[in-house]
Amino acid sequence: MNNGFEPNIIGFLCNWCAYTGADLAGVARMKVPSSLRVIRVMCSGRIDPLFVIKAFLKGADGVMMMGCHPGDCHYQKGNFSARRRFMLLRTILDNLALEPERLGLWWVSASEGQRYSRVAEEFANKIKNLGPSPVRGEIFL
Amino acid sequence: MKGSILPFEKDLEKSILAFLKTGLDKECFEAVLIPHKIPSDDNYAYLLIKDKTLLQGASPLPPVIPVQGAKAVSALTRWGPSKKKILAVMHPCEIRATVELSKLRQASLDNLVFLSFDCPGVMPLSGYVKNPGEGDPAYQDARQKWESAKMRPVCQTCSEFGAPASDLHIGLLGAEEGNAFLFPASLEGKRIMDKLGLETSASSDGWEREVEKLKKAREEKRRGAHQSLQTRVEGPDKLLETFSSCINCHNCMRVCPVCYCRQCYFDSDAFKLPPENFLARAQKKGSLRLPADTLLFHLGRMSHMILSCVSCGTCEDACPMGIPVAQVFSLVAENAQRLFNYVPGRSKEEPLPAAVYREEELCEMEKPYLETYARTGERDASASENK
Amino acid sequence: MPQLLKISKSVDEGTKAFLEFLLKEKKVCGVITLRKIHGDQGIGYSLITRPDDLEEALPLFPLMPANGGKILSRLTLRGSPKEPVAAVMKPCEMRAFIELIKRKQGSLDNFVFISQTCPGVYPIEMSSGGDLETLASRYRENIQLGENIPETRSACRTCLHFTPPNADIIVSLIAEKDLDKSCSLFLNSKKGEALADGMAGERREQTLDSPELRLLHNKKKEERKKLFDEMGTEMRGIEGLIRLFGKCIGCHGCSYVCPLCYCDLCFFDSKPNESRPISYQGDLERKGATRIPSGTIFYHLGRLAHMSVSCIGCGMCTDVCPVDIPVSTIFSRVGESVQKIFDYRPGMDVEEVLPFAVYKEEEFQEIGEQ
Amino acid sequence: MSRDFTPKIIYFMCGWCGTGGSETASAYHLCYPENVLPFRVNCTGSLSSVHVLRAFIEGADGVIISGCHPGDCHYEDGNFRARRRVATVKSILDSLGLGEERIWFRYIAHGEGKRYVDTAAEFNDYIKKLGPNPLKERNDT
Repeated sequence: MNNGFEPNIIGFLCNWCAYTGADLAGVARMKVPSSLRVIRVMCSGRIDPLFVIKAFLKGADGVMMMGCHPGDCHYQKGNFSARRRFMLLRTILDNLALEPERLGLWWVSASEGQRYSRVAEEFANKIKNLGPSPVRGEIFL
Repeated sequence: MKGSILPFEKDLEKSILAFLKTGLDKECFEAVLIPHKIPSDDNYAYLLIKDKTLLQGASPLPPVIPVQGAKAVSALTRWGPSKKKILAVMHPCEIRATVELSKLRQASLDNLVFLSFDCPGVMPLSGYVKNPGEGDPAYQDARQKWESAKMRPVCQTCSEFGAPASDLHIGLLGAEEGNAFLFPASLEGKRIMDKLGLETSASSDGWEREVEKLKKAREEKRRGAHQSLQTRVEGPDKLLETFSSCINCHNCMRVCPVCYCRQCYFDSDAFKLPPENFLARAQKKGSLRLPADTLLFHLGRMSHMILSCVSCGTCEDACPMGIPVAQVFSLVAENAQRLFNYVPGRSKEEPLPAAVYREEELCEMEKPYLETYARTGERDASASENK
Repeated sequence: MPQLLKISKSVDEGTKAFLEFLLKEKKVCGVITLRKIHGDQGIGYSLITRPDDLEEALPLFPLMPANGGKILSRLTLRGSPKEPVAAVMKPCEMRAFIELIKRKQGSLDNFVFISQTCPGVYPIEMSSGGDLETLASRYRENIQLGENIPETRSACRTCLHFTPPNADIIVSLIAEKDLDKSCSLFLNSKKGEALADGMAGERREQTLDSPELRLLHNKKKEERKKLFDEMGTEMRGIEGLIRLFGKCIGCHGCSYVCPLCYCDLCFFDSKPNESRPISYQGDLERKGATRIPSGTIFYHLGRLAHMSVSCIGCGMCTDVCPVDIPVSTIFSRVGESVQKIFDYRPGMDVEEVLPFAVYKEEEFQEIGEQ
Repeated sequence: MSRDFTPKIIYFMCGWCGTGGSETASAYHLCYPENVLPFRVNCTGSLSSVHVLRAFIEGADGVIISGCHPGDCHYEDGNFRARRRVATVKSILDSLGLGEERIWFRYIAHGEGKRYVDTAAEFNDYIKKLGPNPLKERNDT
């Protein structure tokens, strides 16, 4: 199915919830795909759309954004902003037919190690099925 | 000067590419910076190429300069010299601008080798992208004849088409049918040629003669062009007429290889004025053009970079209004640079004129002090007259 | 229902007479309008304070040498004028200014706006070397027919907001039958009525809306759909993007003339965006070759992320592009869908908050929960 | 030229010498025309060419730049650099026929009050003879 393709996935994780959730998953020895590279941000609201665009243009096959559940943001409303930015990005990618399905947003709390492991695994499988990003080999960027 | 004959395999571009390929093979350099056609086939872009197979599609002699090569080198080395040895294939004016940028500390020449060629000029960009099918044969024609009204106006009068401060130079003028003349212009160039086993024994006399001849003709042409331009732009009235259609997009500044500032002074807070300022200026004259300070932008930009202006013509290419910016700058640059006997990009060692001075120069700048007007204890005559 | 003031002069002369009236009666201290710059050579905005200088004014000229919103922002960035100033702006310029005010780049105080039902403008390159008089007269003929004018900017031919929502005075142009003889000014606000107080002319109550305007709206809508569909087939995936934006020479002229790109120093011109040698080396190792300077696609995608939500579709960016990239079409197409998801109409109301300055807890609830 | 033309003259002077020259002049009660407006800069070497051009375009009929005598610069070489800069600006204006003769450069030492006043008066007369700067009335700059 995947003919040996190992994707490059970038995850932007909120320091307070998803990142701790990832920690928990690690401590509990849950399975997390090795293709996911995690970048810790202080809040999902800190994820500048440009970070995501840059990740894609540098050849990432998928990008995960993770933040606290609505209402649980450490900074009260960062994740609501993140949600709007996610919608913006998805609309732009969709409009340009740049495979918006390679971008995802999930709410993962600090105690949801299991959920973290599951969504990461699911997303990695989805990307594997999608195959490598067409941006990867482009030299005229 | 001695050099070697570079025989054509199929055509000139192919043989240059073959030369570059052997260079990569024999590790004379690790990557090549060279223009390459873009996928939409109507423009070129600089590529840094390591992979030999990708070199196949490169165009060492592109018909346009989309991005001034100096800007490409600056993007590459502004933050420090390249770790890999890079060979850059560029037009002479691009190499000269790169040298200027290195003096302005916006590019590093370390680990960089330049390959230049006798430049037949390039075509105006906006015309070319509209119809590349027409542009390509016109450019081939110009390469044969060394004279074409379809090239950029500043290219037609350029006399610096020969070897600039490069390391390797390909002479096309005076070469026999089916070959070109490759010679080392620096020790580094010689080293590369030695490593490639290219002899440097052929004489360059024929090339030098032709270059001299064309140079004379071009200088003559430039004098004529500048004279006729001067009649069109001299004086406030005609100058303002020339810049009357300027829409203040600052494209000329953005593409200028020498204008390296991230934020131009003319976009800075110094020009963000309270409304009273604009109103007062308008009231003084009856009306005020907006955006204001158009002439100040052009003259100010001139005063900032004119001594390093290589007259490449990129500014004119980028102007959406077709203002002959490059021609005006070329006229002013020639006079200003003559003042300091400075040719931008001529040598890597020559310092920028604004960075040095000689104590005994420019004595005529001071207005001689001859008359005395001062009187003590009473109001000055001319002052009271003004009352 | 707004009041209609009919002046029995041609529409250009009538508008000019009105501006002159404003200046002479000291109702405003200055007028910002298009004017001939240096005889017939160029057209540009000008701040006119002396009534005599209105002689050369061309308030309704079909050209946009710079987006007026940007000019007003330059003027009011450091405070608003002490006395009223009248600005003759096209609807998209007004909308741009309102977007800029939301970004705290200007102020509406002490401004009166005179706008028009806008039939569109010609691309700016048509003004250089072209004959301005013939350009204007050809335009006038087309307006009277109420048709979409060929040769105007594609952004204008597909513009759906050609009637200004919040101008104080609106000059009616579209489908006016006798532009040579009469000039119709709609006094659209209390401010506008106060301004016109004392101006000679016939007055009556009338709505701006007309079947002709609605017809034109539909025509433009059709053309918009066609243009966007065509663009949709071109902007497909990374290959499509490279085909569209690959020839970009990085002059960033589109951002410089964009009325919404107000930053002093654009992120894409700033230090953090400059690639370090190690970045180029990484790309070189991975792909065997890389574009220098890199970041062409990143610039355009990034600018889309920054301002597509406020894109008012004025078309300045396409006009200044030296390599003819249809920037404006791409931006307004993406902008339309982005604005739709946030239910945002840029430039309509100064009170409407920017989508990225607010959020609603109950929106997009399905996102993030799967 | 009409007699009642009062030129506007901008007098850029070095803070160490030219300004001193004006102080010396005032100590000796030496007068100079009041339409000569002095502007103090710390050193002529710090005077940007854009300021000179701005004065020139926005209403000055003439500009004088006065620095320390060669060799006397407080910063060693500011006046030499200024001289090169003035030469460049004058060359630009000359090439474009904008009247480079309206810009003067003269050295004035701290003690030379008389020279300071003479320069102002002489330049004032000179500009009066030349007439108004054609640029200052233009509304299309």
